[in-house]
Amino acid sequence: MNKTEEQIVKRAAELLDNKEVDKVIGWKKGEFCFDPSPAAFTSSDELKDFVYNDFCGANLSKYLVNECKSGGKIAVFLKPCDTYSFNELVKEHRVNKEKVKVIGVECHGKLDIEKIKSKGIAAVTGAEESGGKVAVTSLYGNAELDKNEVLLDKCLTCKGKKFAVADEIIVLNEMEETKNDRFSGVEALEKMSEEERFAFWKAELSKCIRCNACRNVCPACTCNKCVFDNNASGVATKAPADTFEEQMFHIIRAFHVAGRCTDCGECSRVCPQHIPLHLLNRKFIKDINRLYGEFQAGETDEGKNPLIEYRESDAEPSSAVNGEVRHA
Amino acid sequence: MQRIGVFICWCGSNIAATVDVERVAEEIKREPGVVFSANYQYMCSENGQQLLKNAIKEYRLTGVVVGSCSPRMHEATFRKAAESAGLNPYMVEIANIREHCSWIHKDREEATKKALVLVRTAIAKVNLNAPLTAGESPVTKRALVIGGGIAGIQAALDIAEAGFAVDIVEKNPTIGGRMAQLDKTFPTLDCSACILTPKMVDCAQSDKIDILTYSEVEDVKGFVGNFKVKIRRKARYVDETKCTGCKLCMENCPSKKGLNEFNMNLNTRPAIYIPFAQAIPNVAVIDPEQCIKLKTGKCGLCQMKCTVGAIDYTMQDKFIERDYGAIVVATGFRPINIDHFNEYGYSENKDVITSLELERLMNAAGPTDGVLLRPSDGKHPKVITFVQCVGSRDLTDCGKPYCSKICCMYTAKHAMLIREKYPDTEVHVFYIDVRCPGKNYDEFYRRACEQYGVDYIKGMVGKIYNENGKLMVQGSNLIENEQVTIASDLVVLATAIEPEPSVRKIATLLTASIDTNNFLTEAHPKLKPVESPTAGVYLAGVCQGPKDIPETVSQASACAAKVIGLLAKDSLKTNPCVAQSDESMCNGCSQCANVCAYGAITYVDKEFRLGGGKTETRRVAYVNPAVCQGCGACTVTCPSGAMDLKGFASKQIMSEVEEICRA
Amino acid sequence: MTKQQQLENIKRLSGTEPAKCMKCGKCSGRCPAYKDMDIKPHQFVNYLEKGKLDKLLASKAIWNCLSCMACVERCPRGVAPAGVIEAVRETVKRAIGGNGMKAEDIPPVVDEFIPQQLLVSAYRKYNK
Amino acid sequence: MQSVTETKNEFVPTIVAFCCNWCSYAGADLAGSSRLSYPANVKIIRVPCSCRVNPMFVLKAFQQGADGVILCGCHPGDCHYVTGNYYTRRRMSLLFGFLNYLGIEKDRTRVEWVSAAEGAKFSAVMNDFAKRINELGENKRLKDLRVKENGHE
Repeated sequence: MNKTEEQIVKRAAELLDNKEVDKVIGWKKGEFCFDPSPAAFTSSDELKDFVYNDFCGANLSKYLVNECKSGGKIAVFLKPCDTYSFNELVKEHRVNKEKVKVIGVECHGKLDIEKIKSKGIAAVTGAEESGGKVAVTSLYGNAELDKNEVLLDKCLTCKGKKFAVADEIIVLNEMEETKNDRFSGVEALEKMSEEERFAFWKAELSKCIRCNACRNVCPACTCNKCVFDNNASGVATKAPADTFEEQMFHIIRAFHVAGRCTDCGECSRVCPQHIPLHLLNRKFIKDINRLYGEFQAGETDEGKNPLIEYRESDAEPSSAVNGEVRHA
Repeated sequence: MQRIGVFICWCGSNIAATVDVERVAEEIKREPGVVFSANYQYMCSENGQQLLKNAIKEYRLTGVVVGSCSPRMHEATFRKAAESAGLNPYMVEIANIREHCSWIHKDREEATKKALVLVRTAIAKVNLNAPLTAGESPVTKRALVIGGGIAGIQAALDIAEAGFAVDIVEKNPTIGGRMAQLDKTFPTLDCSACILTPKMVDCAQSDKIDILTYSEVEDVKGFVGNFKVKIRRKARYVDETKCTGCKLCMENCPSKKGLNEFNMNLNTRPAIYIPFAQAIPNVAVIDPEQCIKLKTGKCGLCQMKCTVGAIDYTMQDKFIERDYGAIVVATGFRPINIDHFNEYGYSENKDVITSLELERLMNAAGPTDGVLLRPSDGKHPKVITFVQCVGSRDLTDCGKPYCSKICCMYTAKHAMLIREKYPDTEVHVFYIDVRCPGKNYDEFYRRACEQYGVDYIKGMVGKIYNENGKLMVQGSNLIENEQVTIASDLVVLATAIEPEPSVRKIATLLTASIDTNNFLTEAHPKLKPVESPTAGVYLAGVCQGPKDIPETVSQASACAAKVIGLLAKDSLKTNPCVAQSDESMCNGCSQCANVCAYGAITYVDKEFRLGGGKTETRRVAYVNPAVCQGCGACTVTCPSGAMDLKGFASKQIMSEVEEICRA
Repeated sequence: MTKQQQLENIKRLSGTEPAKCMKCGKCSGRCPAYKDMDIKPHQFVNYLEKGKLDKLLASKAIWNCLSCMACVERCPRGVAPAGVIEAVRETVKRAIGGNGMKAEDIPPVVDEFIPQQLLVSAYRKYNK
Repeated sequence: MQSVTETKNEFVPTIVAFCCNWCSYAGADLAGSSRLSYPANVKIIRVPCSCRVNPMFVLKAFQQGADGVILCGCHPGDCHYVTGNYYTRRRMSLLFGFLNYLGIEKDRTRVEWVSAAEGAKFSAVMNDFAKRINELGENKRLKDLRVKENGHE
């Protein structure tokens, strides 16, 4: 057990025992070290299964939507990037801030088990990052890997170590800011010809099996009933009938979360087909920044997102699409 | 499945000449759901409507599609007819096969095919239509008239006459407008002031009319029957309730060099002034740009001299908010700026003047006390040349593409009056066409030629230059086919008129549409010439298009009639095509309320029953149908699709899309 | 070239649409060379509109027009009478055949104020 | 089998034009009453305001075989509903940019502001758009081919 995890469990137990909260949302041990899953704990006894390791990539804020419906106070452990999603949910009245105690937890980037496996390491029993390296233990021996090679994609473009909101924080070791350019992927696509882009997306989107994992994990996708499940919407489909519908689903989903997406990267993390879905959302983020000024969804829990705002001097669509204009 | 009746109108030959109406009616019979189909010469006629009504009853129609002219033209007609036959009016849809089809396509086959698609598209929509019922909203029984010229005055008087309260908001210190500046009026030559000032007095004396001069409309909220208007009452620095109009302040003001706007800047006035003798209200106003006290803090003479203590240098702009049921826009006009027409040398030569300046020079209350003296040296001009169409019908950047309409007549008036009063004066008029349609108008113009010997020269002036103190007017004489140069003492330019520029802001506030020349657009050029497309907003006078006094007065009275009709109702049927939120799907995320321009959306916590005896309280959106205007901005903002627009539901529009793309 | 083609050609060269003329005569009212012209600026536009090619081609005024463009400048409807005159002038000149302008036509001593460009464009215009 | 050129000649694009009721639909009416023609393959859908146009409608059109989609509304500042077209402007700037990012030709989508007084502009815009779509040819990228087969022809 690492020190941070110790602290977290200790705090969770305190909160539950003191009846300060009725529920703690955290991560629960899986079968292996690398498959912890989000879980709610209601007593300190249950906390024996609590885990916080380098595989706890899941963003817990979305689980509050449902958990808030029942009475009582809830404590939630959020990594810096997860706190933005929390703010966004508060802004949209999906989560009642009064009922939630946000505990910010230390994060040095989370690991991608698929990437570790692809290094030829099987039966992983543990992994711990430190500095730029990750020490992996397995049934077949130990290995040291370069951290950047095994981080989750979303952590490679980490948006910073600032907690957008936190009632208290548990940070034992200083979190290092990493420098990265999160729009390089979008820019690379923008530089391609229309044909190339189309080929790229056709190949990517046709992999989609409509498992809805991206939607289910997305903290911005919290509709009681999704338009794609609603017969009255005119776009509902039980199963994809053709490639276009995949595109339609992903285009509409990206549009619906535009201005609300905090770029938490969960969609791409959970996609079983490894579709780079974050590249869709990031295009919107990039264009919003370019046309209407820098905007980070979830920076605060109030205010309007750029799609429900306007300026009289906004760019015309023709020039906006051509990439000619920038926000003054 | 609906039972749909389809009616294809020939519109005489307007549709039938290009669209094979019989084929359309015949082929459409095969569409699923269509139980009746017919074509008829004029669906909007009594007989056509009867055909529709009979079919509704006979075939028990649940939906109707009329293939005809634009729904903007006759949708209301057919909906009303359907209603009288017992069908919900919102079960009627129009396929626009005239404006969007027969009138723009020449090929009969092509147009017929398109008409079929358009009718099928309407059928696809009707299939998903649901009966809608209009709600009701109360009417505030008070009207607002923006602009206190003859149009605003007439409208206000007529509305007040019917017993409704009305406010006139005028940006200048007095009502009266342009007409107050005129000397005589055509074609009768009666004195403008003599016929206008009694009306101004009537306004002041009416207990129904509240005159808010030196005021501007700042903000407009609400909708027909329920406008909320914020009015800025500019600081006058004179208490309107105390000032007696004695003019002592004017006499004592040391700052006398202000240009007199009422006299077209031809003479000066003091910093504290009453615009003209018959001003309503007859109350002074201080020009803050000119007043020594307000600029430097030193002076205060007028305050000392004022016997009633009306002067208050500390006065600030005030804002008032009032509710109105209807709004009349009567913002009027101004002559265009002609400084850029180098050929006429208006800015270089004092004796080249505009017609409105001539009005002041001929007016007994004007700068020359009604004696026609030219501005440069105060001498009587012996040769006067008029130039028509200065800036009118002019496609260059300096001019206006339209005909200003009033210039031919007032030029004839000026020419005649001058010849009458100063028979030794030579009067020439350069013209392109003389346009005098109107009762006794052409006769009036002929009198100028025949009786008063005014020299009308067909041709335009190309150049005006100064030579030995004479204004040399060089132009064409197209009848003689020669170039003429007339040495004149005074040149009068019949300057084009344009809408008062402040109308742009007002149009934006009222969401009333405006054309490229800044004229407000009427709801229909022939059949709704006084209504703006925005319900409850009416147009009077030149703000809608160039017109003379009798036309302006007619339009103002027409506006008043419309306003009276509106205010006479206790409540209005509201548009049932409003947004509605499906509570079962609403997330309560507040995105929709953020884009609503009318504040129609509020949120409530509502308990919902879940399975197994459980309940859940959720925040859901509620749309106030009386306030919602039905734009649909919220529907697109709503990610869950809970918000939809009645009459333009997502499914309906998508079915239209599908039908169009299917073809 | 037929008459119609010739008229079309004049219209094309002039870059003007004679139907736009509202017959106000402002062009002729402004023209400084008016007195010397047998056909006046507004008549050029009218003849082009009415298709009176013979009158256009027979006009002497094409040699009097100063090309000062005052008529173009003043026209309220965006019609260019000087453009029409120029187009007729070119049509007449081209109809004469051969090279309308020869090197010999240029006097040995050219006014020093005549820009070189003018000579070049004159050549270009009047030679085949 | 038809030759390539033959199919090309026969290609008549399907163009869906969403027009707001107050300005652009009226502008289209004015184009009609002024007899200013534009291609018959442009079909207009009336919406109360350009801001009623959901991206889903645009995608639906492409899915069902449209080759071009154009949105027309009041000029910014002149919206009958005060602010509707300002939202349209942002939404469609982003959506159309996004479609282009997916590889859809950017000229297949367009936003134009046409007032009720601009019949001539309406006609000119539609002629120009139709011409451009003709040049681009059939929209193969965003389209569900099955719909055409099952369709009415």
